Amino acid sequence: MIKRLFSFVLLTGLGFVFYYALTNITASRELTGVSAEYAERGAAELGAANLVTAIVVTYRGLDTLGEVSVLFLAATGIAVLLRRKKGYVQARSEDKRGSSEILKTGTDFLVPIIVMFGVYIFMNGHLTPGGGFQGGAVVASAVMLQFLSNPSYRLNHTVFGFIESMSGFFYVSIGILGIVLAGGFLDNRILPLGNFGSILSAGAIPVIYTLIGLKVGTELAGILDNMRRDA
Amino acid sequence: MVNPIYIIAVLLGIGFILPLTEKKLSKLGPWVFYAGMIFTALVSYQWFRFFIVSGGETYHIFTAGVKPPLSINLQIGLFESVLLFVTNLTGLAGAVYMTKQISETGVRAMVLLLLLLLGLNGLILTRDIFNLFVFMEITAISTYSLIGMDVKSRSLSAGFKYMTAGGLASAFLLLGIIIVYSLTGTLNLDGMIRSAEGIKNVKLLSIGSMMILFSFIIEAKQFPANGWALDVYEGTKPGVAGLISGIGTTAVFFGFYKIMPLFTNETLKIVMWAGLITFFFSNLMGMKQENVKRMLGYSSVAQTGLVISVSAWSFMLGNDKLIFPMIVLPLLFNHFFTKTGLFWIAGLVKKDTTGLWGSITENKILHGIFIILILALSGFPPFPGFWGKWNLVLAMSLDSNFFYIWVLLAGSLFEAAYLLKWAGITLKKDKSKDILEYNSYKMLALQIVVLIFFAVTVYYFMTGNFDHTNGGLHFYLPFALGTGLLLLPFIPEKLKGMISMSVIAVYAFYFLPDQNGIGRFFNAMFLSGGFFLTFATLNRKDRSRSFYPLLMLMLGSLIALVNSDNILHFFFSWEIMTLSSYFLIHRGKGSAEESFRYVMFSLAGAFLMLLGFAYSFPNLNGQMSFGIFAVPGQFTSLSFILISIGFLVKSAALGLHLWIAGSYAKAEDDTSAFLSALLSKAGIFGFVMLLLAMGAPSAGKFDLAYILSWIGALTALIGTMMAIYEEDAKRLLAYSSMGQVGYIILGLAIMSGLGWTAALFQMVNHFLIKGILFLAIAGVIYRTGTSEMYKMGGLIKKMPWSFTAVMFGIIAISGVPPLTGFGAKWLMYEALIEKGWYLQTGMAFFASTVAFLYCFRLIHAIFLGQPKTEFRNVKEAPAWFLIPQYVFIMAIFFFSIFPRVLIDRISAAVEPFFGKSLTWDGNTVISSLGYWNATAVMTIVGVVFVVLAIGLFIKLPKVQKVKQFNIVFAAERPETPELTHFAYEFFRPYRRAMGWMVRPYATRFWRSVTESAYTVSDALRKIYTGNGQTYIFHILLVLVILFYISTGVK
Amino acid sequence: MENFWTTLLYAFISMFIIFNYGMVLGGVVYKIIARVHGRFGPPVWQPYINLVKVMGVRTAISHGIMFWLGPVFRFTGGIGLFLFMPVLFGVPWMQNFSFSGDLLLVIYFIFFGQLGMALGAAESGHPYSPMGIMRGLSQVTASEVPFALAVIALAAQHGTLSITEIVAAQQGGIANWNIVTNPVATLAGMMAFLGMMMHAPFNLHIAPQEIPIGPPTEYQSNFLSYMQANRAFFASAKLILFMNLFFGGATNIPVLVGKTFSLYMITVFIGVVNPRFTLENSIRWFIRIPTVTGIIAVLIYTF
Amino acid sequence: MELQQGIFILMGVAMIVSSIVAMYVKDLVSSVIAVGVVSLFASILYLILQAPDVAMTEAAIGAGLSTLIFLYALKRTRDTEEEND
Amino acid sequence: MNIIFLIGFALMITGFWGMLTQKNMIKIILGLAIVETGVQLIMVAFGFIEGRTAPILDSAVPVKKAVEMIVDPVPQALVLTAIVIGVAVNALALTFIIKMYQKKKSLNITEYRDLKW
Repeated sequence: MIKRLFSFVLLTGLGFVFYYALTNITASRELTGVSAEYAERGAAELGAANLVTAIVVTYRGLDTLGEVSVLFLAATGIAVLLRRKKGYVQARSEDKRGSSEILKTGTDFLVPIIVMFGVYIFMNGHLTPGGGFQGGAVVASAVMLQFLSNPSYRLNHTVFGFIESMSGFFYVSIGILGIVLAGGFLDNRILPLGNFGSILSAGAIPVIYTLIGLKVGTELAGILDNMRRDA
Repeated sequence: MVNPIYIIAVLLGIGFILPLTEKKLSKLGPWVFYAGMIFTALVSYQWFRFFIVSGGETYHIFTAGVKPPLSINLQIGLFESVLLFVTNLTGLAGAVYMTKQISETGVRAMVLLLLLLLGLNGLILTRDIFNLFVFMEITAISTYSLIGMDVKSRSLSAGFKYMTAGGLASAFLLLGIIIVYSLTGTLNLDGMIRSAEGIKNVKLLSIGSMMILFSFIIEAKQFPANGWALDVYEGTKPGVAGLISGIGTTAVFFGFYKIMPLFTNETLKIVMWAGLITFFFSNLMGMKQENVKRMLGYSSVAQTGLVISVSAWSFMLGNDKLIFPMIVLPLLFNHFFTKTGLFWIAGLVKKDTTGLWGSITENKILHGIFIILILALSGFPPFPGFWGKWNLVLAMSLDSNFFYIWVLLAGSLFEAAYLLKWAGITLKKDKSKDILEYNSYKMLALQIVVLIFFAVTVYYFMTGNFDHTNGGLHFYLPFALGTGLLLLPFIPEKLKGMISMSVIAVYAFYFLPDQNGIGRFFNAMFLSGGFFLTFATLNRKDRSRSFYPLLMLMLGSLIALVNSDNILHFFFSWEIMTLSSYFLIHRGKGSAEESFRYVMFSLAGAFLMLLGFAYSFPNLNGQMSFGIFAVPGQFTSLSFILISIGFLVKSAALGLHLWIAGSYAKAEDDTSAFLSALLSKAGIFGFVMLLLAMGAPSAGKFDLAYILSWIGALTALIGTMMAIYEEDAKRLLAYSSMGQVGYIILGLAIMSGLGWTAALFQMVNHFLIKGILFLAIAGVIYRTGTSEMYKMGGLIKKMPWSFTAVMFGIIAISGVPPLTGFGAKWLMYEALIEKGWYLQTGMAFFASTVAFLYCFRLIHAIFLGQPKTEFRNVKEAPAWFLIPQYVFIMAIFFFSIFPRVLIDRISAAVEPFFGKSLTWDGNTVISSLGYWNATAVMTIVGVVFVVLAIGLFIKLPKVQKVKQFNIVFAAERPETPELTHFAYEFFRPYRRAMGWMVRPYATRFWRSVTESAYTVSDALRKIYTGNGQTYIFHILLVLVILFYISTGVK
Repeated sequence: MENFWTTLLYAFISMFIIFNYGMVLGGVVYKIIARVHGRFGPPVWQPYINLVKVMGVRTAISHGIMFWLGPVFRFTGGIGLFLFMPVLFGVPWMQNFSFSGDLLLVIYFIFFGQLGMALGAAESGHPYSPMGIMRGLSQVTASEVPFALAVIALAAQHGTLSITEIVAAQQGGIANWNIVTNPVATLAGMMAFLGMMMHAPFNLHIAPQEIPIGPPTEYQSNFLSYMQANRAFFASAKLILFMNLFFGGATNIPVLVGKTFSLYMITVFIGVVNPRFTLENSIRWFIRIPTVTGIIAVLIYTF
Repeated sequence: MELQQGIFILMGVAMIVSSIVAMYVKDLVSSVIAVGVVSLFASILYLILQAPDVAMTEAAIGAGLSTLIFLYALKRTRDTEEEND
Repeated sequence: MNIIFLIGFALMITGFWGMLTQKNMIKIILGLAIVETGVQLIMVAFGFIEGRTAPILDSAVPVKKAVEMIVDPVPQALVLTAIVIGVAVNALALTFIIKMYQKKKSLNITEYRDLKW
């Protein structure tokens, strides 16, 4: 009880901090600083209609690369932590209830559609809301669906691993190409900017987002796989 | 030049691709991994060289082909390149260190390490605040994973606590970033800092920057929001813990450092004090630690706090460009390498408890590295930490921030306490076996780190403010001698001793003639004393490699001390001297506790001295010459007092004498002679320098010299009083030494020509006598194997030469004419009465009569009375001991007959400062009060003595010689001679009457001080309950406190 | 030091006088003590008889070189002490070798004989010897304190440590004596004097009843004769010292005899009417009343 | 505008209530779901705040994947089966 | 617009409350997730400008007039990153919890106090 009391007092104090902040926040009325410049130059410079994407993939591309690395790291960390000791024999639980036939069929039907949807999201990241991360998550949800419908479903690690590694590797390579061919690391203008608003525009942004989507999708799937495995 | 962005690209690329090698290409994986690591190290080396050697200009890297602030930019300058280089090299070493763990865990462990390195490199390079956040997360997540990698309950729970803390930190960082962004409209650090000044909404800005600050305070593990960090250090494998503490902390710190300009001076002030508080409290709590890794954790946290504190302060001053390389970097490097190294050593030892580290000595190299790292961490010269702290203290003093220095030095003292205690344990062999877990990879990694550390040390030593042209030689000499002898392990010990002696002789031959002034006496004393006392050590039979190096280090540092031109030289030599003597004392049997006490007292004294320097330093802009003490300033008397305390500790003045008996007694027997005859003069030399430079200022109504005189007189009396009750010969001599040095202090305090003559005469006298007595006792102990006096007796028949030496020694020390001791006393009393200090005179006189008691006891209990059965066959002490004794005796006789030789020279040295005080009429020296003709006294006494002796010889040609045991008690003979040797508790009645004088008030006082420090330490660390939730509470509490301090609202 | 040989000759003369004076004084004291105790007592020349007697003893044993040298040390101490003091003020042939040093030398030389004797006796191996020495030394350290303070007070008063000059300052009648000009210091000095003369109540260390066998019985023959002869010198020298310091010194032999005899009588009478102190008691006594007196004496000149 | 404010308040109350529910409901599954609901509401808010990208992300990752991961974790912390080390 | 900030801060406080009072480690992580949501909400709210549209340039938002018509895209980009990172960290934390549970069969954080002082 004393702990709650202390916590209450502490959070009251914290509440005052936040209240103080709140009273001093003034809603912004216009774009200032970099955001104004992004709005003015972004489209022309990078050719991406979705400014958020332009920022995420190119202007602040290093952040995004870092973000991907974070996810990758988390996946690696989870894999390391949940690794099985050598010689560990998995206790097969026989009585796991198999899913119904309908569910399986439904899943088989839905999975490609969901994957396609995910791919659509990241391919169109520079035009519409969404991008690699969202698309990747959608792709992962397809895998998730597989897991749900079929508890004994096993991920094809070779393929997933390969996609994961290669997409990451290409991502970095494109970044380096940016130095060689264009203005700097992760510069998207290694490819022609193309027609503003079309799918094949905005230089390397769609490529990068695709790679990110693949990478994120496989990583999230990997995380899910690791988490659920062998319960 | 390879663009540093490639470091990031390559690390990441390899990281991404490595998992592919898991199955099929498992042979390839490690190669790729190490290639990536080496690549980063090479690239950073290239930049490092570019900046250090060619002095290149800071280089900016723009990503995305767009200029910042639109895009993220990286920056590599001098500091970045240095940090990158050490980080990547240490990272490589870390990979080597963890070879076994990596191969067990597989390729994913490599990925974790690569990405950790990536995060750290990014933290150092980036100039964008959100990017900083991302790299911080990368660092954090890879660290979490590395912590959890061994899947032990302890590391998991530690990692979990870390993650909750990290989660909070990143939440607040995001909040801060977005607030600052909303105000400045940019995420670029430089842009933010530039536009922060013009922001109107100051309150919001302060909240934003406070949130950022707070999150870094958590990440940098500041007190008290750092309970999780300690658990992490304790619970993690040492390899990872070393990386976290070393490169992890460094990179986080640098990230913090980059953001600091964003903060207002008020905020920076908070950071500065928060860091210092961390330093202080972490070290305080560390004292109670027995777990090696947790202890290192406390130290690590403390050091980080200090570095952050100093950085914040540097930005407050607007002097960061200068302070960073001068103070921050040395402190940081010192922490970085030592902590990494020590954690990694901990990984080679199976035991986690400090007390069980005794047999680390099995591996000499490892042990050597360990000791060096501990010393470096404790801030001893010549390691970078010393330069950092020295510069910090002086710079702080220029800022008049003396309270800071107090806290800083107190914290440093705590740190030294637990570190040296630990080091002390390993210096003693104990029964624990097989505690080492030898692993060549780990050793290799450790050696890499230590080698870099040596390079850094040499760099700072060479550039560390030393005036190399003027007298610089003296400061290299001790190290040259010490290391030279250490590196000659294969030659016999005797040869090493002879080499040492010849070096001293050659040095004295070329060096002494050019000397003049008071320093010359000290030089002559240290050199001649060193020479002859070293001769005695040739008797050693054991093969201990460290003895002669340490001895030479100590002698060398004494010489360096005397020849120091400025306070830096002085303090540097002082510390080396303290350190080398500590190790020498520590070599003795059962000396762990005593030597620890010695070094703690000495260090505390040294720190106070440093404080004293600091108080005086601002008086003269930027110069470190002794002259600064001559310039009167606001704090003259305080400075004088503080510096005096440092010297008083070394002189074992009353109240600060606790260490003396134990350390003299427990040191090896031949070493004790060095300690008493030579080392005790270091404090005296300090007083000479201090009083010459400063005169005797007065504090308020009190004349400080007058107070000093009382300290001297009381020390003389109580030291002597304590000596008479000792059963142990060496303890007796130790207290005697204390008393005698008390006289010297008293003499110096008189501040007159006569007084100084007396003091210096007494000093030479004491040097000779204690040389004789300690060596004689060493010889006796060498033969009998005991230092308890009552266990001996009647040894005059077996050791007549030693007896004679002791007899002359005690006659000289007690001040009985005709030997030199009387000269010292005569000069002293004349000076005291001339000065009008009658009560002190009376006290000094009392002390000198009491001295008879222990003199008699010493010679009686050992040499006279009844011999013991077990010592019936002991032989005379070895000639190695006797020869120096008789050399000293000859010197005493020479000075007894011709004191003018000595007094004239002393007067000449003292005259420039105090004027002429003595006149001579032939051999009669005349003071304002009285006169003394030593030659006549000697002649008269000698003639009468010889005549009477001859008369007795003629009258009694045939004396019946009887055995010692031929005594009668009322016509009966007692059976065992043991019973008839009256020696134990010899002065019992005296104690009954006068014992109140030696009640251990000082001991009780210091014990209660120590105990309360430990109690506070223990109570304080209880806040780290181990409960992750408590830690969350602490973290949020810090936030709230920070907020209320920084805004100062309501 | 004008003429070395003259000085030497004078020294021998004064030594001869003082030796006989010391012996007779000893005899007189025996007599007086006996009379006080109601006995007839030995003849006044008994000390000479004793001396001749012990010199005639043939058997002498030695425990070793230090034992052998002990009496030599002791005797040297006694003679040396005497020789470093001026005996009669203004009488050239009674100045001895006082040019060698001042009051401090004299004070410190008192210890020479005691230390040497202590070493010799201790070598005898008899446990009572060190016990006696321990007592003697302990008491000396205590009694020296008031004495030293008194001397310091005198030095402060006269601005010199030279005995001759101190005596010179006291010439011209009782009013100039230090006992009048500096009564506190004199009081302290005289109390210390009681202890230094080693009569009751401060004579535990030579207590013959408790310690039947001590240095005096371990030493025979000429050893003992040296010690007895020394006693004459030593006692007289101390008396002369105190006379010089506090009682105006002496300009001729009758005054010398008168003053020293009176001084001696003081101790004797106090000793006769007092019981013996234990060691602790005497030490405590010395560091209380006499020391406080001495401190007062010194403080007078400090402020 | 009034309407928008009303929606905000409503959703805010809903979010806070469900987060409190998440903290206090005994059943961990419910609590995970409640947090998922918070995320879901948040994603709607993002949409209103003209942040469709964030809304999508929050919905897909914050509300969807994250909840699933929590549920898996819950499942695994209920197992009695133990790794033998 | 302050109402959004208020919601954000309230969520944070609720999250902290949970972190401070709930002993179950999963709930602590849930609390952290709520805190993160709150932070993200605040971040987005900072970029929001009353009456403007999403930063996507299409027919409705011509490039020339974008500056006057769209909300701030930067906070959105940042939140995007923050969400992903947050989930990654939570997933890792859950993994830790799983492993800890396997060792001690407890989710109670007070059980994991081997390391202290």
